[in-house]
Amino acid sequence: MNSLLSVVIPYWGQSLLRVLGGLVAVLLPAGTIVYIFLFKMMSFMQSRLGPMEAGPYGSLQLVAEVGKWLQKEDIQPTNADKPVFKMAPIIVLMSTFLLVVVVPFGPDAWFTNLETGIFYALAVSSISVLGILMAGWSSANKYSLLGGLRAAGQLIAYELPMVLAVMGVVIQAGTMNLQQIVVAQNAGSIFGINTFGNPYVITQFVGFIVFMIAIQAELTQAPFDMPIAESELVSGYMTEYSGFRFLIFFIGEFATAGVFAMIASTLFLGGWGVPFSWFGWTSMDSVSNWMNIVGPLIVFTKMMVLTFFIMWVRFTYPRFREDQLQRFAWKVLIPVSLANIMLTAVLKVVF
Amino acid sequence: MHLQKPKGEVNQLSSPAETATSPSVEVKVDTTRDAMVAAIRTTLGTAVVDTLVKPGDDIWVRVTTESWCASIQALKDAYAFDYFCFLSAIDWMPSPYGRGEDDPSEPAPVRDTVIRPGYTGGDTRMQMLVRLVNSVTHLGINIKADVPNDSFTIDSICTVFAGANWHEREAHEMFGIGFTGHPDLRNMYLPSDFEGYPMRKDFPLLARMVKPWPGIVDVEPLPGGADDEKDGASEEGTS
Amino acid sequence: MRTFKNGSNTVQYPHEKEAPPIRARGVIALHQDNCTSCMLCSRSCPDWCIYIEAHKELAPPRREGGKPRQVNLLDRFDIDYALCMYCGICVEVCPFDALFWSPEYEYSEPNITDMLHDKTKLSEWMETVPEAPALEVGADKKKK
Amino acid sequence: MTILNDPVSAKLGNRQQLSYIASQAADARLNVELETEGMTLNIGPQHPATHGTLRIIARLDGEQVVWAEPSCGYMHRGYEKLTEVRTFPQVTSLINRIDWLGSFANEVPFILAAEKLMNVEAPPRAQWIRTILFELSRIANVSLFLGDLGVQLGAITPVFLAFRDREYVLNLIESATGGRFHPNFDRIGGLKDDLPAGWIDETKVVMKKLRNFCDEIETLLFGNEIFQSRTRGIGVIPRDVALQYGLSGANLRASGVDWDLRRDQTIPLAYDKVDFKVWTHPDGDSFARCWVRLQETREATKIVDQLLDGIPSGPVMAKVPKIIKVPEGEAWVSTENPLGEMGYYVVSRGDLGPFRVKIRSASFNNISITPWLLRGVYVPDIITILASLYFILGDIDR
Repeated sequence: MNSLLSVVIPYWGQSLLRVLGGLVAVLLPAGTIVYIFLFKMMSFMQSRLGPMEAGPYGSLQLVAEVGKWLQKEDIQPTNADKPVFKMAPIIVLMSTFLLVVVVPFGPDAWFTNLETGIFYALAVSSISVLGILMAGWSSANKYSLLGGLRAAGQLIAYELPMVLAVMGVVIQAGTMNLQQIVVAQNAGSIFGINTFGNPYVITQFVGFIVFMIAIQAELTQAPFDMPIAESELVSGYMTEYSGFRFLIFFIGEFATAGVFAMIASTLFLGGWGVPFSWFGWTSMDSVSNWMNIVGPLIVFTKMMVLTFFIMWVRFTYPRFREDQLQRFAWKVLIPVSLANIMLTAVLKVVF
Repeated sequence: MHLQKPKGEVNQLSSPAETATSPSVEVKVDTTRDAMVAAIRTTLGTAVVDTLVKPGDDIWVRVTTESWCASIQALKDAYAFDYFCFLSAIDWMPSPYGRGEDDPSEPAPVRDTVIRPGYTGGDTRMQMLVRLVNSVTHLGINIKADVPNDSFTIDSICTVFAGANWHEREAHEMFGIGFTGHPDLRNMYLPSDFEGYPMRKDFPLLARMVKPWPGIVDVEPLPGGADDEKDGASEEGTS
Repeated sequence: MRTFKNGSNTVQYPHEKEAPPIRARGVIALHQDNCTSCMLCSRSCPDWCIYIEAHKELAPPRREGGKPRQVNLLDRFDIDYALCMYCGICVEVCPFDALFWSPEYEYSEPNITDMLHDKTKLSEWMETVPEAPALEVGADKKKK
Repeated sequence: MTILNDPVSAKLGNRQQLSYIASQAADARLNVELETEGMTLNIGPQHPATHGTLRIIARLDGEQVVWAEPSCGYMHRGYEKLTEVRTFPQVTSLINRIDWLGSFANEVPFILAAEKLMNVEAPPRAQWIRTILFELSRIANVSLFLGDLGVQLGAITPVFLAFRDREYVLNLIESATGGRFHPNFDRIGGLKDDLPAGWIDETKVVMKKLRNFCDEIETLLFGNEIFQSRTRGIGVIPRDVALQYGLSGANLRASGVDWDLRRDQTIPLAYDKVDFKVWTHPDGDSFARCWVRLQETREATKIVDQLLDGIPSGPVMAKVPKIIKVPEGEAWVSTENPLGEMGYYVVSRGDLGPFRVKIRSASFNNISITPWLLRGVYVPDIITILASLYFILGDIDR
């Protein structure tokens, strides 16, 4: 970040800039996703207009929504154990911010360039399970207990296929550092034709599908939204929350959707990079400086495309029953992703 | 009241004008239903007290209280009346309150308190009513039985038709009829500590007691002068 | 996705209003001078929500020299729309055609006591009463 | 519930059947070892899954229901007592509030019972219009079921489609009868009024819309395999249990009983002048019930089209005295309501109002089977089974 403006910023300045950048990188996509997909796209699919009153075309609806939640009273059920109850939403949101830290946005525009980037991301994403369990257990209400237990079962069951799907990418790229993965994708070529670089979505298509399904389950979205099944558990582990805490949960849900989509786009669609061959770059350092500005925009658009698919599936599919859900995870996704790893390993050796 | 309806002659309960003006069915003899009633009479024998067949319409059979469960079981097995339509009770005592539309200023009108049962007669105040239908030939039959006045209990047909469980619970809480052999006679609709049986005719309907009836004509007469005829002349002709 | 393109057909209530069909039973309108306070409507109302008080008066005779006619004049004719269930029995039973249906539906009130419309308010609804719609082609023309 | 020799589950296809048995056996073993004491969960009166206020007390063992019993009565309005203090015209305005989705369909059996007692027959045109409005209220009722089925299982979109298309039908009913939900259009001896001008071809247009709504729902909901896996083989009701509990309507036809009151009994409506197919399904599970209802809606649109073509002209009201006094006697009439068989046992003593009216509503019997049906079922399946039985609270509690 510091070489960006070629002016020396003291170290505390950098970390402040990074914090601001992190906030923007998480909240901005979350807000746009909520607005475009949840309000507008869903209502158009259901032949209605969606919120029109707030703002010219319903654009200020988001602000109205946040305002509403802020002034709502923050109730805590009497026999809920207070500390756990208060901490739960913060933990869920924390895992999202930790996740965004590792996503590269440009040749130099990254928060941290961890060597073991993807490994760290997967570890952090399982923290949200703890948050959800705490919420389910602490709100002393049978429904949220059921919701919390279901969520725990589901998230853990679907982390395995996610990890295995990512393994395929790691094997093909040869490194765990996200920056290198991006470079490998854009600089590489498929059997010599390098007009499109080598986005892993083509070679790792099976891994891509498994990863997207696992994300759908990780975010407890529609086909897998047993924990927040409206028709049975009212709203699962979030039932007892209201006011600001519910706002954190809500932002958490959509922010994680955005961040997971970002990670998926870096892993499979070539992250911030445009295929290098278009600009004649050969390697990492030959990428020109303006890419640091354009990079985040590219990541943003790719993220929107992937979120569009997630939301589309979310609005049309009924939900699984949780034993079918588990059966689908263990009996279908994991063997498929294992086979994918074997295949990539063999191909890696051959080529 | 007990004579079995002879062929072709309309039972005296419905006004004679009925056969004359009924366009669809003149005095048609309903062979299938009469044959069914004859067959039932043979199988159930003494249990059948009275039967009535309305041509092209329905069959009513009244059985004795003791043979209630046995006759329903027999009907289900012998004639495949396997569809349980509903079970209910009728309280034949005319209600002492009328429709709550009497003018308080005038003396309460006298109401008949004679208990006159409907089709196929009956001598007690409460009567059980079950309707079974044959799911293949779609022939329906209404079975009635008297509930003894003193004890208001009859045996339950839960064993014959599992569906009767809820109906009997409803009849119990609405009419106060006890069902021997019913698994759990809790209240269906009313709170468990509700005393009194609402559907009995002598249970007052408070909604009509609380508020005076706006339909009572209160047209003040002319202030003196030539009001010779009775005031409120336009009151008779209740709609 | 198919519904995505054919857009929405919800009506934005505060801006555009959807006109209810002519026969919609919105509110009951009273034609005051037709009413002879025979109380048939308040008798046959299932919810007991029509309250009528009237008094007798001498009206000028129809033909000159004739006996002055006795006529009931309405003092109070209220319909309590909080109780009313819009069944339409009163409109139908009125022998002097004093009550009519009008498809007006925007008369909600903040507190419930205002739902008791007195006879002046009921007469205001009169203008909103449409004339009877033409009947379907096969209908028998004679009025019942 | 023995699975193998049960004729119904033989049709499940042995792969599903084996997986069904395996899952049951696995859970049974699991329960034995854990011996966790159950948790009583009551799916309370205010709950999104119940169409109104029905409380289900369920004793759970983990996710599985050990014992479940619906307790109703939150919507009890005491109809049978009210009918005893009202005159006949007043009762019709009361009656169409029982099943408030298909409300015209409630009035018809009561009016027919009163007409049977008075031996009056409505003129042919009135019968035809009654049948058309009957089928329209069926479409309005069941189209909401199809949308609502999606919501119960989690798919959000179908319900908006259902409401959009249902609006057209409600507008039709309102323009003809004056009331969208409570038409109150039926009188003893005929109808209150005739159809407004242009109503017939307007209905034809709406029927076309309804038909492609049915196809849309068929592909969107019934087509996708998650829906099928959630509803096939769940809540299986064999034929004789259905008869014993007095189930009626689509629930009965889904268990293989070929019985439709519109075809199998002679009532003075115009059903005999229309040919329509009665759909049955051998399986008797939740999917069968939903599938039968979908076909019935499509069939109803065809019936309305045929009726609209052949409607006779003539008076709408028979010659009936202004103040109706029904002669003494008892009558039972039941018709094929959208929810099932709805019937009225009217006892009249010859004065202005009925002496006793027993209202036999379809949902009361349809729900009385749940204690037997919900044993050993998962929590989310309670909702699927209740959604597929399709009851309305007003119908149960009267």
